[in-house]
Amino acid sequence: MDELLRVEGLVKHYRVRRGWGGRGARVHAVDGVSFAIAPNETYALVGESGCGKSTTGFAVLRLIEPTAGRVWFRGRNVLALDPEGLRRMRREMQIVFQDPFGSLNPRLTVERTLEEPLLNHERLSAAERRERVAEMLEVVGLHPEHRRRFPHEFSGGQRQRIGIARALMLRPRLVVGDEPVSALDVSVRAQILNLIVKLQRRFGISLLFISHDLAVVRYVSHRVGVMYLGRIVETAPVRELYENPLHPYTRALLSAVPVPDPRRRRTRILLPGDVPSPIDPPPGCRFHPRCPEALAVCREEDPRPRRPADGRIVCCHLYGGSPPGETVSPAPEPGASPPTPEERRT
Amino acid sequence: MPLLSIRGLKIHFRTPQGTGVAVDGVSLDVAAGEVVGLVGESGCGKSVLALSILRLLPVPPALFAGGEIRFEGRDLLRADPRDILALRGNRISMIFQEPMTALNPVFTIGDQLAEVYRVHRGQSRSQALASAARMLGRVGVPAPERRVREYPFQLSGGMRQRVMIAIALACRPALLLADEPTTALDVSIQAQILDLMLSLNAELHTAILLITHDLAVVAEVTRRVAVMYTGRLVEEAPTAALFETPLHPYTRGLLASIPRADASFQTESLNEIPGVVPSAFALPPGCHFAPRCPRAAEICRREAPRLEELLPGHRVACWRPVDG
Amino acid sequence: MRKTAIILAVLWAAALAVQPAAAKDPDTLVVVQEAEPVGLDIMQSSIQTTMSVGYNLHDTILKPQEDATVKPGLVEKWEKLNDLTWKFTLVKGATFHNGEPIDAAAVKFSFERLMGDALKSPHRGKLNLFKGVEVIDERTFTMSTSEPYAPGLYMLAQYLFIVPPKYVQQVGDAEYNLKPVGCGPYRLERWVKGQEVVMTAYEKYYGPKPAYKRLIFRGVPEEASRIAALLTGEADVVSGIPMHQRPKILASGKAYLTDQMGSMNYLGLNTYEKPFNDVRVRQAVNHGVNRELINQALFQGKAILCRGPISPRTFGADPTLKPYPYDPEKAKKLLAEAGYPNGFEARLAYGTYMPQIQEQAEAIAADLGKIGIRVKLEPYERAVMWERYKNRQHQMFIYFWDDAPEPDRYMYSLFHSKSRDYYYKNETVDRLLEKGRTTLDPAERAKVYHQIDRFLYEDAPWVYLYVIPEVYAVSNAVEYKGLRDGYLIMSTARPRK
Amino acid sequence: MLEGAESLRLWGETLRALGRSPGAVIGGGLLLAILATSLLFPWFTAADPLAQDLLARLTPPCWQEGGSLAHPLGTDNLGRDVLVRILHGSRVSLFVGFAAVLVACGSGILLGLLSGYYGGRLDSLIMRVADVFMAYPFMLLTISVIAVLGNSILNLILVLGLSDWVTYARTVRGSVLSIKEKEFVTAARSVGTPNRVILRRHIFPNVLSPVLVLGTVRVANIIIWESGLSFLGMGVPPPMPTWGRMLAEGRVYITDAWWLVTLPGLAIMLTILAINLLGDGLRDALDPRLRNIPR
Amino acid sequence: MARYILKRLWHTVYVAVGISLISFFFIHLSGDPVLLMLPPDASKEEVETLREQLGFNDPLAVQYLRFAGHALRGDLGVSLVHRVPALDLIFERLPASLELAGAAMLFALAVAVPLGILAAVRRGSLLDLGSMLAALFGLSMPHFWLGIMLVLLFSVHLGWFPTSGRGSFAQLVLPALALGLSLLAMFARLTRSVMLEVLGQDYVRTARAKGLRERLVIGKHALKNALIPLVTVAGMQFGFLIGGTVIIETVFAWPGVGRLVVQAIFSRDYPLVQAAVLVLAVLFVLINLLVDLLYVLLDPQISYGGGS
Repeated sequence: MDELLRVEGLVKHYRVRRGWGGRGARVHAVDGVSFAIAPNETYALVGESGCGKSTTGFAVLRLIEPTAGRVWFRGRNVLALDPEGLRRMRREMQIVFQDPFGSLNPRLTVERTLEEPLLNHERLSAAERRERVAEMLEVVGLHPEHRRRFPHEFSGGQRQRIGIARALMLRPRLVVGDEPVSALDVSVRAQILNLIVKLQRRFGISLLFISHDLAVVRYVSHRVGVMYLGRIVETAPVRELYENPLHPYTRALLSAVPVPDPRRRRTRILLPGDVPSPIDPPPGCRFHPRCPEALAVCREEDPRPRRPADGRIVCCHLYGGSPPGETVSPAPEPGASPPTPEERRT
Repeated sequence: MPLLSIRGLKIHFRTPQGTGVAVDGVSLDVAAGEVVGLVGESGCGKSVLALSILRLLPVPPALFAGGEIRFEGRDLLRADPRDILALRGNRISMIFQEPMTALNPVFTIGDQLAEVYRVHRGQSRSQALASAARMLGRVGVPAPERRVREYPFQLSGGMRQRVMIAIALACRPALLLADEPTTALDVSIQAQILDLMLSLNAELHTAILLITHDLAVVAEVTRRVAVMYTGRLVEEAPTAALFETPLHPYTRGLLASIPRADASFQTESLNEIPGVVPSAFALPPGCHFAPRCPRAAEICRREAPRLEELLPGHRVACWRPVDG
Repeated sequence: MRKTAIILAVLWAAALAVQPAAAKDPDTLVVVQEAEPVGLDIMQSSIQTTMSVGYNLHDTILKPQEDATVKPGLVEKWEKLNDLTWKFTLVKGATFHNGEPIDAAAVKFSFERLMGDALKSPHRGKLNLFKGVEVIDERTFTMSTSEPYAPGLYMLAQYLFIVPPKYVQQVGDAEYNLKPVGCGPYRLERWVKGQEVVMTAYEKYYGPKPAYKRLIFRGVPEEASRIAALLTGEADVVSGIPMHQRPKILASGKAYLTDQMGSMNYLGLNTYEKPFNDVRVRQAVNHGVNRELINQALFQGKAILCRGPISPRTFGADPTLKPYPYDPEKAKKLLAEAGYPNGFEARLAYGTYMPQIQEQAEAIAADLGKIGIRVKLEPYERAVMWERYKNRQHQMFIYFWDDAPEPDRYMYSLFHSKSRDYYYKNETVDRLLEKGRTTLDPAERAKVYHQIDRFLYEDAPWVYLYVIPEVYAVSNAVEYKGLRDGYLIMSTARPRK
Repeated sequence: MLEGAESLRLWGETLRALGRSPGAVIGGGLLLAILATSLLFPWFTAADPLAQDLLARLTPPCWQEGGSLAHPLGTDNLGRDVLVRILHGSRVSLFVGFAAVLVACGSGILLGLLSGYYGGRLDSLIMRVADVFMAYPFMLLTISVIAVLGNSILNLILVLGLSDWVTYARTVRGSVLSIKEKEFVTAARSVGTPNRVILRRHIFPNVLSPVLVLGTVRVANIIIWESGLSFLGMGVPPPMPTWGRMLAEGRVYITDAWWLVTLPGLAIMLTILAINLLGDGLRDALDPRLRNIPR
Repeated sequence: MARYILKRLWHTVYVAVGISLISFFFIHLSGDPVLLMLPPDASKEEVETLREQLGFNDPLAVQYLRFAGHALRGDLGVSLVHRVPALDLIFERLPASLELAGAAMLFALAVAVPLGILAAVRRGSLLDLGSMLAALFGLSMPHFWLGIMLVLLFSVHLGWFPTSGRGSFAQLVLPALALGLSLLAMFARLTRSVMLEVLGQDYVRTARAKGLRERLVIGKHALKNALIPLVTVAGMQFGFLIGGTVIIETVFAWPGVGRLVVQAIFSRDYPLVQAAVLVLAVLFVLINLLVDLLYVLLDPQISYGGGS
């Protein structure tokens, strides 16, 4: 089957110091995450803060070093690459950040920021570089004249366009979007979301889209993985997930998302309490202390991934179904054409 | 008589860069026990408006350039500072966006909550602490007797916001100003907090002015909504009406630009409002939204429209409103 | 904020309540020097401010005089047995402050302690011509030298302090340095480190009793503060008064000045190397410094211009010599003759620790500039100055010496090739210095020193500058005459009527 | 660093921000005036700061009785012109101040960058050395080092500079630690930029502001320290005048020639005032928190 | 907590070793005390004998190891000039240093903190401008100049305080003032800027929204947070003050450690310099440790183990 990226059993633990010279504690930020992304596919990781979704994204790019696991990108194990190999690999895997203010060096002009990837990876003349920068600025909807400006001379949305341009400068195959629109205002958010979708299609990019916003995820992605406390609890094609969520956590989450429609009064599933600390995750199913449908077994046993239906994986004792085999996730049939926007949003 | 009545409020900011307009002639009423939403994008002046009610804006650089704010008939802008002190946290309370930073990191929860009882109810230290624990229990903080001795950093974000709500509602205020109370919280926690606010509204009959950028939250919680853009009120209507038949092109554009998570909802593509919000120092003449408005006409660029009641209870400031 | 205000108010009230002790005890004499003593055993330090304190606690067997003679001290009479040996008789019934008797054995003990390795006394070298003390009986002893030694008695008077053997053996040298028991006019009451040394008059002192019951020494390094202490009445006697402050002190009507030992400043030249290996250059430099003007400008004309190396106030100075006249033309001519028609560059070193030395150095440098010697000033702190002496790195240097009454005390150590090297060696001078030391007849001896003075005047290894009388300021309430030799002997001070 | 017209524009903006602070304008103007005077005065007067006139020593300033226009600010203990000496002294004092700060800044920035960016053993090594320097009483360190090296201008600059690197290193390290976590640095890493380039291009320019502010204020401190060292006889060697040395030497005459202490003291004070005002303004101008206006 | 203190004590050890190395080599490189210990007319033989006796003819490394060996046994040697154990000398002087530094600090803080707070609260007012301008002047006055001026004014002219020395409270006032004034200026500026920062924090707004009186908002909510950076700087400055007040000690003949050490450096009193620098450095580290322990009182996040 055709996979661009495949992540197996990714683990990231780190140590924090508790208080004043106290003993270090181990944070289980990501605890055995597996998924795969096909070419041209948008895969979303969604979850609440602290669930490990961003850590997963960074670890895939080795912007933080994972503790364990394997990341295969086009058949090569990213985690085994030497620094030079990694540097070369970076051409093909890029990232767009959340913070439109923090992600641009305030002391570099747009041009300098955008030409940096080219300087690192391609031998081009200054004129060629300028050309490429101008081209890319147009692609993301900015004026080529803007290249001489500094970040603080742009609005948040424009900055995010620059961030996207930087990620696309090297024509990568995979882009990780780490909450790329969550810092933006409503009206601007729509602009950027549309841009992301447009560019993803135009350049044939695979997108790992990380977000806490279920509405946004629904709009951009083909498949969604729901994360809770360092684990993926449910994976499904976007439409099925929203229409028929299986995992109790997914269900609760979806019911809690406010909807801009005052007529629709739904029953909300209110989850009790807070997300437990990733320092001491609960035994058994990590969700069981808050789960309205928890069984006795949930307290004891960590549920293994099940496949209750084709293309769906859920980690919950409520569901039977075969455990997924070698393939962690289904991907579009080989040879399938890239999804059109209509497909995406149906 | 409404509980809170704002008339023609104008607030300017004096900075070295020049004078900026933060609030430009806003009029808004909140009735007793009512839940009203005030919506707008960042920088539209909604927080400034909320802060000005309690006179919490630093003056200078802020400057009250006109209008009045009446609370239970009293003009707050001209009231004696001592009277304002007596109102704050007592008749009018406020909660903020960041429960992390809104609580003082070096005092216990109990201390910060008890302060309200000591100041406004004249309770002794131990009485106040007991009241504090009771109130914490009421807002759903588990083990309140233990929590009163803890510090803010020992609590999760949701718990902190509950504490903030406890502080705000301790004296059963007539009005709660909630400035983006759930923006920093996760979805599931947001649901909890909104729920809590609504139930306390029902229980204590406290009116709520909910200030947020999130239309979905407004839709779920409020009865009436006011929409702000660059310091002006552009539309005000009962919530259902606003969402169903938005009259102002801005409101309409905004609504169309939100992706939705509800199962049955489908949209072809998100609407985009072109351009960016103008700076408070360089506002366009006429209608501030005109440069971005698909329906803008000559008059829009020349003259600012006034807020007028087009439908019953539905007011809009637009020369060319979208047809109902 | 109210709390802080209260604290402030209390602090302020306290500050005002504790008024300075202006009304001083009339029986107490307060002496303020530049530094507090580093120790109280006068044998363990050669620092002047330290020795000045020690002189009031300790006593020597003889009392040195301004004319380089001696008078009886603990020794009431002495006789010369031969050219090498004296016989001394101690006064009767004298005791140390702790009651130990002062006898010949104590003298012997003191001498041996001073000369022993354990003490590492800096004064050991002063008495190394003495072979030892022979005890004859309780009150009599003899001392002999290895060769005839003219300044012998004078050196004993200066450096042979008598200490109580029992006490010293009991407490050890380190403790003795903190709590000495001497036999001087004052006994130690207490030493509050860093603040003051308090002494009280010793009732059983064998000599004349001091007028003040109590004597306090303090150290105040900053000269403005020292003078302020004098003017406010906190101090009775103050040392280290710079020249330009003197008229001011007199004008205040609160104090007067008294001379003591002077500082004889000179400009040393490295005669081993070019250009100062040429006597014409050295003479040129002597002609090139306008000492008269410097004296007028910096010292209000109160300094005494030097003629030769021996202080004009010292026994043995040749009275027929005239100070080198200021003559830049002659200086230039001499330089040209020596092969430096365009002058040369030279380094001038001086110690930063010497009072007022920098302005003298700058003035001299300016003068020398006028005859074509371009001077680069090199201020060094004490240790570096000496390190460079040792390594022969100086070219010109300003140094000073006490114009002590006994010429051998400094002439031998400055000019004899066996002593520390001050960049000048001359066999004639060596021979004459040895002769000066061993000639016992004073008249003969004077002639020898005249010869030395004249020879060095001509050979000019130095530029002879001036003697700056070191002046102590004394409160008008006190009668005190500084002794030109020795240190601050406060037992001679009397209240002024 | 920054190249070309854009960087000028960025600094221009900072300057404009500075221009909005009256303190900075006064301070900057004063400092410029002082610097200009100290650089340009030889064009107007050839008077020798070392020329002595022993007979005219301690002449008071011209407005006082006994003063003359020949020496507008009077003469010192060797009859040298105080005005000329203050002018010459400005060069040495300012030079020592700025140069020492440059040395301290340079070494501090370098070590702070390395320490903060690479972390690990290098970091703990550098920070331990910093701890040692921090705990070493500053005055004693300078004195003992000058005792070894002797007191030339160069040594003084080195000593004052090198004993002060710790503050800069720590400040820079702190900034680097926070900037290292900024997304734009991660972004640079993600596009494969080598560490060396990240340090130079992304981190260095962004840690400069706090150091710049610190540095300006330190210039002032060093001018005072130099006077303190002169007080102990360890400052810039004579005869070249510095404000500090004039002050230290003049104190001997404090009761009879007030101008010897007061005038160079005033010069120091004015300069330090100017520098501090500028530093405060700079801090405000460079501090992004104060740039954003509240809404 | 215990672990932390242990760690900090280890920190003290390496600082001590580093300090002793630096001071040892610097002071030994710069010349030899023997010439200074003997009078200038001492002969060459005398000089050589003394040098041999004191062990200065051995290689530097040997001398250092000898020093370190003794130091490990708590013996820091005997002062060459004072001829008593160096540590004794230092501990005799230390109380004076602590007294002066403490008084200066107390004075500075007592005035500066209220002043800084007032200036911050009334930002831009005449009081703010005036006090900050005064603070700038305070910062630009060299210590010795200020010291001498104070003596001339308050002792000679007005006769309120003694000129110098230590013993009575009156004698403490002027040196503490001279030393404290620049500290005052610094603390006032610091307090002001820290307060400005704290006053902009959300929790201050919360406190106001609760209806607290301004005095409580500032005196309780703002101040306690502002104290944390203030305490850090105050602790560090106190550490600097103990060894760094040479000039004031000289002007006022204050018997502190600073002047003792400077004198010792000048006279190359190796053991005394070594011991003093070591003691001062260790003291500095310990004071900072104390400051860190003080945080426990101020910042609960530290005492309870934070970092959520």
